[in-house]
Amino acid sequence: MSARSALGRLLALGPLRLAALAAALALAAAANAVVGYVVIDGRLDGEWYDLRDLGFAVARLRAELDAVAPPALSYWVTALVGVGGILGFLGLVLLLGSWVERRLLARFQIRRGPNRVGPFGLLQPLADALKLMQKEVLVPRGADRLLYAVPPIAVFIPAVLAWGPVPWAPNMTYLDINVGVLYVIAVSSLAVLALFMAGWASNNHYALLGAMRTVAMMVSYEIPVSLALLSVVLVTGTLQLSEIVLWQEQHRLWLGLLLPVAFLTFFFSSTAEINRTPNDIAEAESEIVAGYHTEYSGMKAGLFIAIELGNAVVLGALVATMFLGGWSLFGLETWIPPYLVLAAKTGAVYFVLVWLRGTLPRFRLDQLMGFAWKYLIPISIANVGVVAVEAAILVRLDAPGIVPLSAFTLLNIALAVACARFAMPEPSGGPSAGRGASHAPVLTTVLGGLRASERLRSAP
Amino acid sequence: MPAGPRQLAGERVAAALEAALPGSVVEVHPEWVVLAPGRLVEALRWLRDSEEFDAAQLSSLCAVDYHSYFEVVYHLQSLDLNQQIVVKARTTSREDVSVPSACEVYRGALLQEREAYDLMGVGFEGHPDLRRLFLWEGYPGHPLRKDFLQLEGHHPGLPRFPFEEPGVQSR
Amino acid sequence: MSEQAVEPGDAAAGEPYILNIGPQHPSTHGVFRLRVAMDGERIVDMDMIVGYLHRSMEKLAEERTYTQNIPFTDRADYLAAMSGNLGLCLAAERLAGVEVPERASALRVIFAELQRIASHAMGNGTLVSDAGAWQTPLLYMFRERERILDLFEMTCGARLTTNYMRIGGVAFDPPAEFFPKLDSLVDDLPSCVDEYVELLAENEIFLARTRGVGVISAGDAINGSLTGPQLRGSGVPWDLRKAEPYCGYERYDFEIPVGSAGDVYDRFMVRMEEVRQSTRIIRQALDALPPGPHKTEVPLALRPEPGEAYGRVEGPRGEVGFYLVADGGPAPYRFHLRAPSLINLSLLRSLAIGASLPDAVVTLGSLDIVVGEIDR
Amino acid sequence: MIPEQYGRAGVLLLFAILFPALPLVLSHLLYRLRIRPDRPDPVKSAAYECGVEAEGSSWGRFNARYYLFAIGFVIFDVEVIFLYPWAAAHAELALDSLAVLWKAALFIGVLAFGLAYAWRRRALEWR
Repeated sequence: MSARSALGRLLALGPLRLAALAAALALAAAANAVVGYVVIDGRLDGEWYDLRDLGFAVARLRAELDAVAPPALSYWVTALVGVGGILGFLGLVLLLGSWVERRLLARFQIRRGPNRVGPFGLLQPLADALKLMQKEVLVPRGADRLLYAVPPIAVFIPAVLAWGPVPWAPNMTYLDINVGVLYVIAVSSLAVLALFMAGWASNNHYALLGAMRTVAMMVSYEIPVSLALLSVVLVTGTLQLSEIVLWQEQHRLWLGLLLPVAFLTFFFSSTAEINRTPNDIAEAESEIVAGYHTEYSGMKAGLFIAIELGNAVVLGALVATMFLGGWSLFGLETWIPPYLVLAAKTGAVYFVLVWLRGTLPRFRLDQLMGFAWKYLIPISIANVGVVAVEAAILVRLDAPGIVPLSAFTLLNIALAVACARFAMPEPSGGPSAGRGASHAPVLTTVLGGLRASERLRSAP
Repeated sequence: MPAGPRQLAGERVAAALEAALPGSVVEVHPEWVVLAPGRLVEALRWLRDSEEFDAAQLSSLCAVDYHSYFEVVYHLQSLDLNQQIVVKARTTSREDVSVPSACEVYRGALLQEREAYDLMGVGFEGHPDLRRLFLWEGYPGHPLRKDFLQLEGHHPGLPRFPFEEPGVQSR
Repeated sequence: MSEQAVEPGDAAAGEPYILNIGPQHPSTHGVFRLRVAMDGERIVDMDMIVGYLHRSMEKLAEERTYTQNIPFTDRADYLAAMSGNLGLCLAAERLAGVEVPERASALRVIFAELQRIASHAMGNGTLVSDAGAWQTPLLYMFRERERILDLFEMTCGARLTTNYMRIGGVAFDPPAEFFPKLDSLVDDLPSCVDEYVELLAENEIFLARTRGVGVISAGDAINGSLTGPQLRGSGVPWDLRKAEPYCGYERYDFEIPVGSAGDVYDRFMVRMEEVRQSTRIIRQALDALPPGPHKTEVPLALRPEPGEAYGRVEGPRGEVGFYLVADGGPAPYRFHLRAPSLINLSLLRSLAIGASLPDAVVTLGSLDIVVGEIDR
Repeated sequence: MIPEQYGRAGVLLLFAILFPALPLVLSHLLYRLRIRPDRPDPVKSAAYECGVEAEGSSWGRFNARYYLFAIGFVIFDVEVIFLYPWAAAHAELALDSLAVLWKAALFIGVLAFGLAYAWRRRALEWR
């Protein structure tokens, strides 16, 4: 077997395609070399054609426009450029993401996933969208028609608005406000309204039950989210998302490592906020069919389904920004465009979400509520206290940052492990619950009824 | 003789029952015992609780239409002693179709009695929730009765069996 | 198991509302309907409505010969057609006094056990789906089920409604390529079971959802006529393959898995363990498969002497019993199928009242119903 | 600087509404072009209840358990939000004097006490 055919077999490609691939790789390498030269040369820095940070291009555009027209025009044009960027990205995500999610789930489930429409089934989401658009829209009789019409649009608002303060690169933030964290919290709690509206207006028992669960659950998990972000703010001393990323970039430390309790709390609680497994009880299909959007059909249902994906991606971006260093990558962001770094981190978080969805069963409502109120909130409050002390020490110490930071990182990781291992409550209230004990069935060849059963039970 | 491998002889069951509850046995057959409807529940409870029979489980309950009367067949199972007992109860006629319910002795009879009531029209006195199980309230007749196909609007299915001479299947 | 669930004076209680779960619901596993009165998440009262799939099989059977009735048993429990076939054949053989060749008995054991594995894969897979795992375990279990159904197809041309057993034996001898495939399947199965147990039985969420949920005590299980894994999960070591061995089960070495708490988790684990035990039985039967005919010749229109017989087998869902009454004619005078799916639901109401909706769904899933068999 | 940024949030909000509205408008357009059917009938527009007619409206008096948590949220979340200005200024204040830690601890203590009280009164039990 020649080396070439072995490679071809590995990649499952014919010789012709292999050659094309090799050529493409060579071309990419050459392009990379050119880019590398330009980057080292420093010729790109701050110029409008610096592709690593599109913020420069927008700033240049703004300056050019300000020179020839009233400032309102440049304001609107740059705003529209930013909005276009965000919505374009979101649209791309919605179109590609559902394909990615279905393919990934299919891989987890030893299936193939969509592979018929277009190359590798890539056009499947488009076909789905077209199909949904031309489906008849049914409005249940007895529904509150106005409130029924609003939610499909209203659920999009938080998912789009939350993209605003996410920094894509040092100068590439659409909405670089100094209260970014508060803004994110405020915006994300809007979704409850839309979902409850949808469930209530449908006048359907399943939808109402889903809406009620949504209210109880999303609202409860909002508090751990706020508390987790509070410790981020304590450490970085700013509410501005771009500053939080800068802090992580300067300290060469991801907040997820420094604040593991906050990180895990935020991640878990956010899965409840966006109705993902294992916390997807608001639309638990085995119990309440589709929850709050049971009654929606056609494109309206499509919007609900799409926004689940949009929420997952926005969560990925927020987790990446707050806890995984955002656009920074330990200096490599001078080479790789920072927005690609952020997209990759977002994708990684999204992958974890899909992985969870493909693996875990779901909790019960009372278990989830108990977990939030009796475990996450106390732990988060305690964590805020610990972090406040640490932040005070950090700011007062004159020692170089690396020593206390690594000490606190190790301490906090140890605390997180302790919380997870020893303080976690028993999730089930059942009499037979007990962690760790063996529960394999007893094997027996004895036969009998109640008496035999009692004998078996009394035997060790 | 067609009998289950671990089925108790009817005579043995009948003798024990007569000794404990005189007058409860109506008819004895090598394989089964026919109980008096009036003492059915009592007899079943005795069979369930007795050390000798330990008929802890009602494994199957089913009704049979014998044209002039209905018969309810109880297959009782002792799990500890691994033996099976078959007892039966008969209605007095085709019109008076009531048999006492075994529900208070065996909860497993809940759905089986509803099924027999629905399909065979046997009334189980004392059943906590005697409604039709498969068919809806108001359905005409009881399909498993032998005269069901003579009801108005119903037609018998196959006229005859394959592999059979005509006329043989008439009962 | 109290029938009275809502304590009087619960200040938080709302108006109970009526919710219909089924007939078209993802977790009722067929056209099965629960009409529940709920207060919030909690079930206050429940009524079970079945019959959507009623075909009056028992009446139809009175118009057909014993052999012609075998396909009906496929369509009763369509996930365990082989067990249904076998039960009817045993009852009819008992009634008519037919002897079965050795090879046929061994083949019956192999197919009945394969069917048990396939059915448990389905039952446990859907149970995990009911607990909210987005079908991943279900699809994994379908992997093995698919191989089993391929073996069925190879042997008798059908995957679900096999119609394979005959009075006096089995319809066909399996083809030559059947045996190596079965061999490799039997080799693979234990590791597959280990995989599922690892994936689910130690999963904290799955434990939280199933432990202590839907608890049936041993006494209730016996009194409620529960059979099969539902009974064994409650700790009662009862298995017809041991109690009343048929088809030579007494020759095979296997054990009965028995749960301890009687909850959903125990029923799940008992099924998982039964797959292992079935694998053992198949291995033994396969290694000692006797040569010879696969069927004794029996007249197509069998006319047993007047009398009655109750033949039963341990199906995947419990005791599949056939009560046949013969009147000397070619068709049974009375044909009654003791349907384990229906009878296992005897306790459903008392289990559901007071439980929360998700618990009730998981409990129903653990009872592993097949609507074709409930309604018949 | 600040009003300008909020204006941008407004623009984003505008487009956040337009973005999902677009497919709905397209869907309506398809209806106008008679591609998408619209033939309502009473059975189709019945509330989905697994294939049978729903019994009663769902707008009844619901179990109050759910609302208790909503009230808890309002109390706790507002308190947490009040902590944010402190958190943002914490580093600077701590540089001056560690007394800020005590003051914050008092506030967090009130929060924790509230939670402990609710826990004690079994308001956190689902049932």
